[in-house]
Amino acid sequence: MNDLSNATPELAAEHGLTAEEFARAVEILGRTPNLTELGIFSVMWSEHCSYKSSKKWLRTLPTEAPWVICGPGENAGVIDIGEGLAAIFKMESHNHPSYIEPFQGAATGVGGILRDVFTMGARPVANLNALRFGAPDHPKTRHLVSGVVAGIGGYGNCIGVPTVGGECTFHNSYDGNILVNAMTVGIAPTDRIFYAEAAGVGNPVIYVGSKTGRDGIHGATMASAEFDDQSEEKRPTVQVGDPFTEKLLLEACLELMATDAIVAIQDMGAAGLTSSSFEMASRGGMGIDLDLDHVPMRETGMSAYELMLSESQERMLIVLKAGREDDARAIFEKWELDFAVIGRLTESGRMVLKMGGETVADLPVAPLADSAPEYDRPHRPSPAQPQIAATDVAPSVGVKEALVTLIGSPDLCSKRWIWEQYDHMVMADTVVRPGGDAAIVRIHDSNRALAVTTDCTPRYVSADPVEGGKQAVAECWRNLTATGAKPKAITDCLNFGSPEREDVMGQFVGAVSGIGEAARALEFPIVSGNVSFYNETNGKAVQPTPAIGGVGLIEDLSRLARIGIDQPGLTLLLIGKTEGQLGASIYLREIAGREDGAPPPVDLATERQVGDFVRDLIETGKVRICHDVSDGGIAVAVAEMILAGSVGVTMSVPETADHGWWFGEDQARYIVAVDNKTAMKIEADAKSGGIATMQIGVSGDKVLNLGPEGELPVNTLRDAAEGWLPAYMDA
Amino acid sequence: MKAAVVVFPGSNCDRDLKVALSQSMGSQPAMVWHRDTALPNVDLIAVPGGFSYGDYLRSGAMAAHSPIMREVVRSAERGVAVLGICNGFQILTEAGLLPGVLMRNKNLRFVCRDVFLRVENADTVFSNRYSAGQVIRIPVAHHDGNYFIDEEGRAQLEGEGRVAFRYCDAAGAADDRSNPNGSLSNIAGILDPTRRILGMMPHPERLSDPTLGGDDGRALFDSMISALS
Amino acid sequence: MKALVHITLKPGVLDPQGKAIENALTHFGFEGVQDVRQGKYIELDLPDGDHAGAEATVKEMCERLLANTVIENYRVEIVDQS
Amino acid sequence: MKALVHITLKPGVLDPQGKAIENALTHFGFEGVQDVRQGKYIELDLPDGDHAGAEATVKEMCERLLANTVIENYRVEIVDQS
Ligand SMILES: Nc1ncnc2c1ncn2[C@@H]1O[C@H](COP(=O)(O)OP(=O)(O)O)[C@@H](O)[C@H]1O
Ligand SMILES: [Mg+2]
Repeated sequence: MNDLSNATPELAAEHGLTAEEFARAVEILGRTPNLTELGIFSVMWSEHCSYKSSKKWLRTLPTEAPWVICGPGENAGVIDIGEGLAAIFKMESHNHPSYIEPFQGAATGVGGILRDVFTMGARPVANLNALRFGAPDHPKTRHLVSGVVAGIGGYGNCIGVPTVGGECTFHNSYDGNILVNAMTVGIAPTDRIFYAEAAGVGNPVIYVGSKTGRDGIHGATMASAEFDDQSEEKRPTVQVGDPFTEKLLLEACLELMATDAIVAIQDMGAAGLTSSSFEMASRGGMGIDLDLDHVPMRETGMSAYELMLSESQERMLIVLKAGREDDARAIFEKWELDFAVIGRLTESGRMVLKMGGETVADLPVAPLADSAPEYDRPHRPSPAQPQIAATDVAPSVGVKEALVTLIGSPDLCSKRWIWEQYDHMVMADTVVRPGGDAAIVRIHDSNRALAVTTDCTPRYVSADPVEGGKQAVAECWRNLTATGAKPKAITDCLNFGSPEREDVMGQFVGAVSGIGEAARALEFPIVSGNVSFYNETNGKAVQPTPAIGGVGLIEDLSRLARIGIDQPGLTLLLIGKTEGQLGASIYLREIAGREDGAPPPVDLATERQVGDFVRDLIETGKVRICHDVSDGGIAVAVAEMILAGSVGVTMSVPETADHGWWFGEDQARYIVAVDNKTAMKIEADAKSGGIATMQIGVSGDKVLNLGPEGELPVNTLRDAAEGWLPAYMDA
Repeated sequence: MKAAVVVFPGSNCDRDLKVALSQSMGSQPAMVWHRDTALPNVDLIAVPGGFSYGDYLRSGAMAAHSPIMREVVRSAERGVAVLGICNGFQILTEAGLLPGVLMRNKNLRFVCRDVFLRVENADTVFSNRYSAGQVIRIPVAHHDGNYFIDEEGRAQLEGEGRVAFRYCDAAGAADDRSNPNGSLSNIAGILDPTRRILGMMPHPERLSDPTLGGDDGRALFDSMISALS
Repeated sequence: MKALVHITLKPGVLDPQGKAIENALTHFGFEGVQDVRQGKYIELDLPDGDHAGAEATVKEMCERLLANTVIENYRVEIVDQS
Repeated sequence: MKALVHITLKPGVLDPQGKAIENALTHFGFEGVQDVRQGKYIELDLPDGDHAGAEATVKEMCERLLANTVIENYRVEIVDQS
């Protein structure tokens, strides 16, 4: 069997095509596809490339705003950040590869998202990563954490883009299927943004970067091994990242982009050569001829099938203006990268692949793209959960013990062990480092900055997908707001189980509607994103995890807020209403050992009102210390403000304060630390706006005094917060 | 002062260094590409941090053998001051301009955080704006910063006052707890016998601007201005 | 006795280090180097004893720690102290 | 033909990787490992030809790039393609 042998229904099935999909392929071609063509169909119609199960719902998301330059559909989203600059960003998952080979899987995940961003003309300025691991006591977890973190650092540190933030939590639903979501934010001049839309009959198609090997040819793994069953050499292999080559590719692309030689450019991601060439042609309504003999190859005897499906990293496909080949070649040779003219654009409307003189594939572009399958999969809403108040949960331990337990728990403890393995300062623009609500990265050579964060609370989403989806967006918006940034737009990475299961599809539909609702209410459009389905092992799906990556803008670096309390005598002012919602809270899980209940409801109008109020306080210089209240409620928020600063706090709390008050996770709340005069002024303003406030403490000393609940030395808190992760990793 | 920053494939702190230098110099340093075979006529050659050639094989090894480094060595012999930061330090040791080697960090992990340094020798073109024994705060960000040299070499460095900086705690105590990478005798930076070549793992260019949380690094660049202009 | 362990990348797996070394060598004017692969070489000192047993143990070490068997192969050799 | 190059740390030179492996092994419950040293193993593909000449060239590569002779020793072996 070879590239040209006819595909069979069995082979199609092995390629993940359903019988109907295969029939449609035959119909489009008017004949049975050969193996190479089958490979191309399977890639273009895969869930990953075609979004066939999610499209219907993604369409409902708000993607526009006056400042949005380019929404979903391109390699990354683009927003206007003023002064002639654009922020370009996206988040992507690399879950399965990272489970198989944590270091390389995570590393190539970072490499891939970086390319998505610089392929549009941006210089990457910040990386983030949202990580979900299995239970800490699961035998595989420790090895996965150390490999993933080393892999993310290994790639980002080498290429020299600071990794400034992210998330890292643990839950047994991820035991057999961790989540590794990487986000990159870049900056480009608004008049130098590059798209992947081919144009100009006769224009040359250029291949640049690394050579193509048999890396990660999956989906079709078995088939390809059979039809050409040689020794191990021939079998597909795990993809290995080469951050050094990516650095050269980045600089070379930016150098070429400074000229006007480029018509279109796209990175080679999953099934690189196929998706990049096909998508560029289809976006531009063009035909494309490729001569595969000219593709730079790392190994001998590679077939057309392998070349088209290879996932070798650090490669780009470029359509140049005819006649500019030599200018481009000179740049890539300077950077010691492969450069090859592998084809031309045509008016045929077909993708024609030649190898060894003969035609190995001939496909109509538009029909293949247009008739890509789209499914409206059956979905069942998740059953509603009861709200849980303090009175429903007998406190097994006092506030003191509970706080020490929570601040030292896997999800809430300090992630210093992780971010100290990431170069988070390279490029010398990191103003607020990891450890705060959002990281702040200065726009080079200016007094303005971007604030960036990733957020999601999977326990909320599984309890109530709609509210959970709303909450993920709201918390992201809140984390940006708490720094004084104006939230601008988001990217998402929707990690779910199998869409073929009604309950999972129900979670997806619910979460997307919640995300859309919140994004609309907060004017926080979704400009890019990624869907990762089939995150499950033997029928057990991960907690629904729609990670939200947010970007905000700070207009004046002298007006920003940090979370650390750095001087005594400041009044802690709680802004926002407290009810003591304990449903699906971290307290309920870690202290009471329960994972039930409804998540705290998100009132988007209130969220926006309180957030805008707080941001204004920061922008007008009244507030420079602020933290949002999220996991673990007021108690944990205050503890985090102490640990990020240098002094303790003496709390003054209402008599009625119970564990619901201390640990409830009611939304739309912030804590600011200001001098008493300012506090009273703020309270007055809030009152007239109908916003609840309460003075909850005063800073000073080296203890956290919990009033009636006794007191905790700051060092006790610090040891708990800083101790868990290093101790766990060294055990 | 006229300065040049040498850029290798994989350098990634070249721009940061340029910014810090020009802030002190009031003019721009020349950026020299590794393929260039000639250096402009300068008072200072700065070799930046990063991952030259991916730091494959050994950190700094391939850069150390590139054509431009031969020029750097020649200039150094003529007395031009040379500053190597992080990967630059590794390159200078691989090129034989400085003794010893930088091995993998003791705990094998990359480390990026602020550390305290004790200024051991304030009588050099790089450190005259500091005072001996002064404790400064500057970040490290490296995987291979574990300085090693044989006993004889160590004794010589110490004896000749060629240890420029030592890792220490806020109070200036250099002990194991304040040692981020396992370096012998907490050595963070060293000088050549002429005191005109400095290699250091910490990144002064990353804390030379109060907006970034501190400017203890700036005095190092200011020192060179006063000494080399 | 000693265990000598060679750990090499599986065929077909990209070797960025090897590739970089290859380029560097060509730059230094060493012609004709066709391919370079870099692996690890680990020596373990073991208490003298039965070779077969030691080999089995060291192989287990490779499986569990020394080698990343997803992308690497290993070879174990037991020799008497030289 | 192939050149097989072993690069090992000179005795007395600190070996963080070796130490770490040693600790990890004891941690995994492998008893009695007395010392671990990690080195590099590099394979170079060369055009077939005279072994002695090739060996000389590869030794020069080691001197100039592959090994840091201040802290490392190297051993070169030329074999015919297997
Ligand atoms: N994987 C990671 N990489 C980098 N920074 C991280 C990572 N995980 C957590 N952090 C940082 O730790 C801090 C706390 O994280 P998190 O608890 O998610 O913040 P929040 O509750 O405000 O969303 C944040 O500054 C975050 O950026
Ligand atoms: Mg927060």
